[in-house]
Amino acid sequence: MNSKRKQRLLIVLGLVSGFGIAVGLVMFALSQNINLFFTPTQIAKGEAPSAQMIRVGGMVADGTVDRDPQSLKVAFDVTDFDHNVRVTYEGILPDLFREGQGVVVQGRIRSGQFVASEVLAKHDENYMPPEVTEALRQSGKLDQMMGGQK
Amino acid sequence: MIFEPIDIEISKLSCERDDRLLFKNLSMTLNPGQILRVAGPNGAGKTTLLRTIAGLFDIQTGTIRMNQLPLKECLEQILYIGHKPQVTKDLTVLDNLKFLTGSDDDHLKRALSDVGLKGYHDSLVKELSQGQGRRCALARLWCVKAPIWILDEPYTALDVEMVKTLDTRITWHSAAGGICLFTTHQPPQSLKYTTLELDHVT
Amino acid sequence: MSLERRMLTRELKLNVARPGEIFKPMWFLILVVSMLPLALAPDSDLLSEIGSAMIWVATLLALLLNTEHLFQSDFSDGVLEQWLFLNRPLAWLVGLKLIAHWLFHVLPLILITPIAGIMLSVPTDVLWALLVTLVIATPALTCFSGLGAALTLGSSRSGILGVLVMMPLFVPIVILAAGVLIRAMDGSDTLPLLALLGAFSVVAATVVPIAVSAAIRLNIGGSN
Amino acid sequence: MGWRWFHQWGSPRWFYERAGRWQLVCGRLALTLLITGSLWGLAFAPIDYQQGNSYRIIYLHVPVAFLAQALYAAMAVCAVVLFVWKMKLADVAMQSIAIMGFAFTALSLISGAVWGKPTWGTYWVWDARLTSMLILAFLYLGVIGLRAAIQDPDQAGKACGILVLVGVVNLPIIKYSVEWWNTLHQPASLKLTEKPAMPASMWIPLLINILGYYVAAAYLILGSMRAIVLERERRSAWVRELVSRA
Amino acid sequence: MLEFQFASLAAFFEMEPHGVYVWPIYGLGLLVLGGLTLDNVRQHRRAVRMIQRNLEREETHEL
Repeated sequence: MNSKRKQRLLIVLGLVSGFGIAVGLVMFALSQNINLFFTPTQIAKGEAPSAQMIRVGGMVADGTVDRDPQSLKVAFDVTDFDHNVRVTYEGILPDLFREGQGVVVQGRIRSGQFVASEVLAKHDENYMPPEVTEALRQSGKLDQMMGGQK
Repeated sequence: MIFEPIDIEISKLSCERDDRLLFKNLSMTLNPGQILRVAGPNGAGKTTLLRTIAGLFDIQTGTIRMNQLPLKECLEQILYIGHKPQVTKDLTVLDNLKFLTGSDDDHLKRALSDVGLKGYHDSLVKELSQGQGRRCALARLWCVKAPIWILDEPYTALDVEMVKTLDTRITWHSAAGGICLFTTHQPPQSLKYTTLELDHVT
Repeated sequence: MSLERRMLTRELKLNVARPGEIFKPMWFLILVVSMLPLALAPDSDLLSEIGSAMIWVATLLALLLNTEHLFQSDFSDGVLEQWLFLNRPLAWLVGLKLIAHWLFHVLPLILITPIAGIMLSVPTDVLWALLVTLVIATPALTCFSGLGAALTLGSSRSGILGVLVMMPLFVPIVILAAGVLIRAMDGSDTLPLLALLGAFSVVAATVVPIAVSAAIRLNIGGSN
Repeated sequence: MGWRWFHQWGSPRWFYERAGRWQLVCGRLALTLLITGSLWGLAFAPIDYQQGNSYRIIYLHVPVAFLAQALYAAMAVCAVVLFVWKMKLADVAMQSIAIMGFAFTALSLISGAVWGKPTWGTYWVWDARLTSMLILAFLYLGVIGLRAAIQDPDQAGKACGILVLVGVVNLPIIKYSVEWWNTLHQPASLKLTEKPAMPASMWIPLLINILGYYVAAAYLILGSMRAIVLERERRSAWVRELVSRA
Repeated sequence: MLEFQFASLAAFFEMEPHGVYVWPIYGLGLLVLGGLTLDNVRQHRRAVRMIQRNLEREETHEL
């Protein structure tokens, strides 16, 4: 019947336009930075909005961790080996937090400093026996390896 | 009004429900003007057969065609009234029928007076008695243009007078070339029909 | 009168006849919101911080509460099976029913959230964000919970099960909505997230009615 | 010939008889692999430089987590087969996979939590992977609950099929949204496409255990499917004959 | 490659300092796999018994 075919056509049209609109909306959303995730380089270039909650990922730079002996305050640099961002944080750090460790910090930029409200230690997907780590460290390859993968 | 000629062709229809074979290799053709009573003991599969022909159950094996077309494409030619009330309690008689039939008010009021519900069009269905509710559901027979009627136990809860009225309506429908299938446990007196006996298939 | 108008008029009249169905979820929402400050200390800073999220969750629950029986009465009256004879694709009719449900049951719920917001001293701009997320996200929520309701139609002890079954599917919606609220509190750009939410609702509105119609057919085929 | 290999699956009897044999093979293979892999992982694999001995949980956690996700996909395939070819066996498979899937998801959640304690310092964080695993568990529970609520097995099967299919469309979205929301968990340790980022003495036992758990799941699913087939086909002649012979 | 990593069997069970985490998990895994296997066997046996009962009932009917 003719009306049946027309109905079917309308349904297909509806489905196609529905998906079309959805794809359009998703494309629009993805063209914006939804993640609000920045690298230290981006922050150094001033690309990150200030006073907004953002996330920064990188490595804890060696020899930059300052702990306040009286309180839980801690400050450290997060680096992507190009630029550093100074992060201050007050609270209990995760067990895996150490120098040379990958971290994601969440917080806001206040007067040039990053005030973190949360510090997440990223445990990487590498499993290694200690001897291997030691060998790598001695040859200086470890940092390269760790830096190489974000 | 005379219907376009329509026929239903059922071939090799079988149905199994809850591991029980209800009917097997059922084949028949329903011609314009035919009135068929499906009879059989409780649980013989009368309702199942009716609902299958109405397209409410999937066909397990076999085919049903209407005017050579598959059943699924001709559902709007069917008027089905089942066990359930078919009307919503919280709506008025008129609103219920308006939704199901799409007819205008005058037409519907005439149909209501035909089934003895004159003046009840503004009452909510929940205010009616059971028999009156049934009459309300059956009022659709007076205002719908579908050529195929499938009525599951249409006579339940009806008084003698209404039974007679319904018989007359079905006779007219058949005279106009329509097809009517129904089930009942009280064989109607004033209706000419053929009977299909469903027995337990063992 | 076209079938579509008939359908919507019927829904309207049904809702006029059963006003309780509309007010029950609203009452629930207000009750939850008034219990919250009693359970917490009435610290208005804390309240305004978590208030919008609480209202969102409470609205979600209230919505589930009234979608649970979306098709139940039509199904047991046998009106639902009459839809198959109406010369329209079942999915289209289901879509109309869902639209009507959204208009008559969900929209009123959204409209009273500002009252809840004032009770929890939610800041005005966050309140706006809350309203917008609810308007954009509820079509998807309605569709999914409608599917839950349709899947459990034939089960004698369905109750809240249909809704529970659908709960996991709400996760992306809740996360996105929460993201919008957090950003609104920061005063940052909420548009991209709203676009994602919108995409979700559009996809749900196109696909879910088809799944619902399959579920309804299934239950009509099984009821005996 | 041609499609016969496929249509055979339409016969519950064919399946029941063959599955018994397959089950035996799977059971033995699984036992061997699991014992080898677990012992190797627990006793002979070297200790990890950061996590110490606690990392040995991965020899259970990783395979089980893989399995939990793979089983949902398998369930979705079954749902498609059920709707396209109306194959009853697919429904039986869906029913047993739902239960096994839930068991493995729960096991991966618990083992993950216990692993998280020494590693992250907490049993539970609302992290992306953990959250999406939790939701996966809820999805499995939903399928199980829906089936339990509907009496007629055919109807229950179809309803579950719809739910599974809707779920499978949503699963990537759930995963994506949750990941965007909060990520702490490391990426997968073993990828098919890349060389593993751990020495052979660590990943070989892991691989053995992954295989072992897959075969074990096959063993369990076959076993449960056989029981369900027997129950559903209780009125058919071959089952009666089989039982009266026993 | 296949070298026992622990000084003694006791150290193996100790698994310093993570034995309390590792061993219960493996125990649980064993429990789950074993439990599911047993459940399958039980379910199968129950199905067989039910069918047998039905057959017996039918026989008494026919007599």
